Amino acid sequence: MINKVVNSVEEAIEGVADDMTFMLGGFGLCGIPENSIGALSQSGIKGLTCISNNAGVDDFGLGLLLQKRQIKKMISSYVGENAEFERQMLSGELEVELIPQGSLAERCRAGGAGIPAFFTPAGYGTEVAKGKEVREFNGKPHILESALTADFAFVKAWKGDTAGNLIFKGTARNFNPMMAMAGKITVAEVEELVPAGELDPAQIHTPGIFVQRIFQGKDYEKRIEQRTVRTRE
Amino acid sequence: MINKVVNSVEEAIEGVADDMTFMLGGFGLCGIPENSIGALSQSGIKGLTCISNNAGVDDFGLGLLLQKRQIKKMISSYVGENAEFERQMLSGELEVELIPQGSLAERCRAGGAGIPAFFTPAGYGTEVAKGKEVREFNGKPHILESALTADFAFVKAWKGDTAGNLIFKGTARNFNPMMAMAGKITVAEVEELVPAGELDPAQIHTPGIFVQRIFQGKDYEKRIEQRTVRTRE
Amino acid sequence: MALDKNGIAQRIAQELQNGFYVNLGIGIPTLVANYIPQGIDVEFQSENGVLGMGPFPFEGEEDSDLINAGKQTITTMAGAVFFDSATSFSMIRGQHVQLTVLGAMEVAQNGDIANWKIPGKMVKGMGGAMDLVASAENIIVAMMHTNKKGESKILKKCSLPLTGVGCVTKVVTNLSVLEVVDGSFKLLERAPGVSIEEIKSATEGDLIIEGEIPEMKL
Amino acid sequence: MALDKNGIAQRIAQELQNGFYVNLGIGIPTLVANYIPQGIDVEFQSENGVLGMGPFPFEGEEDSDLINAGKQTITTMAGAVFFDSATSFSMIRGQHVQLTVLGAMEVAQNGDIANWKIPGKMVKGMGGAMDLVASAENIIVAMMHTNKKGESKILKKCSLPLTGVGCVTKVVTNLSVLEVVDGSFKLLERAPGVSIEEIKSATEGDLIIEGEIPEMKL
Repeated sequence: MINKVVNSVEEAIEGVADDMTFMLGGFGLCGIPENSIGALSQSGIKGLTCISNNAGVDDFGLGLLLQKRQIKKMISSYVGENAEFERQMLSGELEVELIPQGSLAERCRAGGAGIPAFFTPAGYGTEVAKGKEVREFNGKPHILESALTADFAFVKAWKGDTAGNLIFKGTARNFNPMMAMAGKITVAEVEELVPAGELDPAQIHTPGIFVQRIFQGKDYEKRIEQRTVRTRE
Repeated sequence: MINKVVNSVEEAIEGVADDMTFMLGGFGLCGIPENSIGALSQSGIKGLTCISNNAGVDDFGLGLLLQKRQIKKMISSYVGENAEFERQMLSGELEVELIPQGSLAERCRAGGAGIPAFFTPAGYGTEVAKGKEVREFNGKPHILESALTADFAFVKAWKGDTAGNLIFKGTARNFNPMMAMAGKITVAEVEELVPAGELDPAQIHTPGIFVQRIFQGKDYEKRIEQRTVRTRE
Repeated sequence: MALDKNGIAQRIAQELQNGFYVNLGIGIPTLVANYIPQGIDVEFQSENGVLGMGPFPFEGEEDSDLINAGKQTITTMAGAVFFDSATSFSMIRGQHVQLTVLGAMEVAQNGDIANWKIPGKMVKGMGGAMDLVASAENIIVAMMHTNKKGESKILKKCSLPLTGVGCVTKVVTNLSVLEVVDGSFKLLERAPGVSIEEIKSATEGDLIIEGEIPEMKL
Repeated sequence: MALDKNGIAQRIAQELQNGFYVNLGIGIPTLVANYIPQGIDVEFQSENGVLGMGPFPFEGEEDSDLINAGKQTITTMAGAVFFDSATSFSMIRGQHVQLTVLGAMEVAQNGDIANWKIPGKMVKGMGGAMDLVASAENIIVAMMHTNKKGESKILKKCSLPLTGVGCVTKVVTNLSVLEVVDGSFKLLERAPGVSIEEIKSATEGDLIIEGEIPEMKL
């Protein structure tokens, strides 16, 4: 068994540097690598390009790196709910590239799977297609999209083992598995780290081969963005 | 919940016809849809194009359809261990298209995922690349491969529920999940059919949305092709 | 009388067919789930990674690891599945989802839709909308017929940046049900008590009005 | 004395580095797993869908749902994972597997490899070999230096249909260890007791022989 465990979040982010490209798992605030984001915020590195479906909220998630102006460019599909983000974007301090959510997911997977480019119908005829090759398949126009990779990918799982195998909970899976595939160095933080052999080999979502470093996270806030409930009758 | 259960293998294969294209899951004899193959053999339909990583052995798996000359064309990555196959191929009765295994898997996934074509390095510079577009990415030549779909996909799972959700066992997963995605009608046979709600939603390998019909299979032989063992010391 | 948001959702729910997998966008579309007709089994897909979405949780049972694409806490039904975003959009792009309902700022008579960007305003992003409209074969737009200034959102040509081209099949508004046919909006139904004249005056795009136009049955 | 198959496997095992994920082809490569050096942790990937492959099962413990790419019954180690074929080749194509060892019929001095087809004979197929050689950065070929007729398999140019172009990094044969460098085979090591002359006469491709060529240490 190849052991991927590192003993602290500081060790986990070793090697991060200014101007790098990062991928960060999560959808909204669900399944985001809270511990890694905290350490990146502490690290003070700057000029980052962050690939993440969303950009957090003002005081949580990627909002923490935005507050400190560590991010030069965001690549996302949806970036609402963040006033500081809006300010930086409108003032031109922050570069933003918006990508259809499905193309973002597939481009990350492609980056991890050694597929340099693929055709998708999403975005044809819109500004997303600008400068991209268009080709018809089965009578329908498609655009050529390229793979995405990152210097580091930061993902968050529910359980993980010492071999780097990951299991996600509920909808906290989202972008984490594809980003784990696409990181040159993938750092996984988990709510519960167990010895290799404890997880069922058939029930692993992200095989350890995609994970370079794994650590036991702590103090998870797991904030809820939209608390919607129904009343008991 | 959308109920996908059919009551027999005969009902499951309803609509199959001469000259159709089928996908069949399995790697070697591991994870093959034994019941469906049996019923297809009984059905007497002919002129089939079968997309399957392998072609079974003489008297089991796809060998049963080959024996009855029901297959016009095989699309596979490896077709050894089958004398009747060899005879039909060498005599020209059977058309054979060989595809690199990874490209076969990815082309099936692409077919199910609405990706009409993608670039891969596999096969560049070989006869597999003949007639295919070549393009360089990151200094490395790639070839353009297209998606595969099928009129019917036949897959075999370990457990399934009435909503069509599937769980595979061990290495019997192999091509089954991608082929389930790529079939216009996907027929899943399972060793154990349970009511929806009994399987953990986080532990399903193939979501029921990809499965149109599911049935409880029977009399599984699950033949072992290469019985390799070590002796106890 | 013009419909309210719930009325629009209720009318769209009549489009649900047995066995449909359905993706509901944020806003009015979400309300469709409250009006599933008797005897119709459908499953709701949320593109962040769940199939078989149920109602909101009871208070105190919210799970931060269980949300929909609108980031709202949800529950799941028996037979539900969780999956990653790539698999989710494989379902969408691969046309395994039979019906997509989403909101719009503008719809054009050639089926174009604009729903993600207003030049000069803060752009939040398209989320999964571009994938949904480019892929689905059956796209129903749920929206108000006119904007807050009273201007028609049912147009000859979209003025805003597009989300997708030639993709909308039906539009259900507070005033009418429209079908996109051969480059025009064919008026199928009127909201209860709404006259054809009212619809005409609220519609900038070309309308096809053939024969008796029935009122919606809600 | 020329090595036997086990000797070739044993020599290749010395190329294993700590933390390597390794794909072993059918035949001699499979034997490499028997010679993992002390203190080196590696995991074996089999392209049919398992990572963390273990030894063959004890008699009576064979599981028809647990095989390797050679269709042999296997076991798994702690930390093993099962996955589908698309994920498996994502690992391979995406260069997450650090070392591929496979057999060949011919290897050329430009790194080309032919191992799947002999014109006029029954063609069984390339299986996963084309994906493996096109993707991996570190490809070691394990084979006999000459064929049954005594003809060299280490060539200036492959005569058989190719499996991949310019991809082989090292060749370990019964006679030698060769590295593909700048369009030639650089002789790195001799099998114990095998002379440079023997290697020269068994090699059709261009050989680079610089300085003392050590014997392999097994």
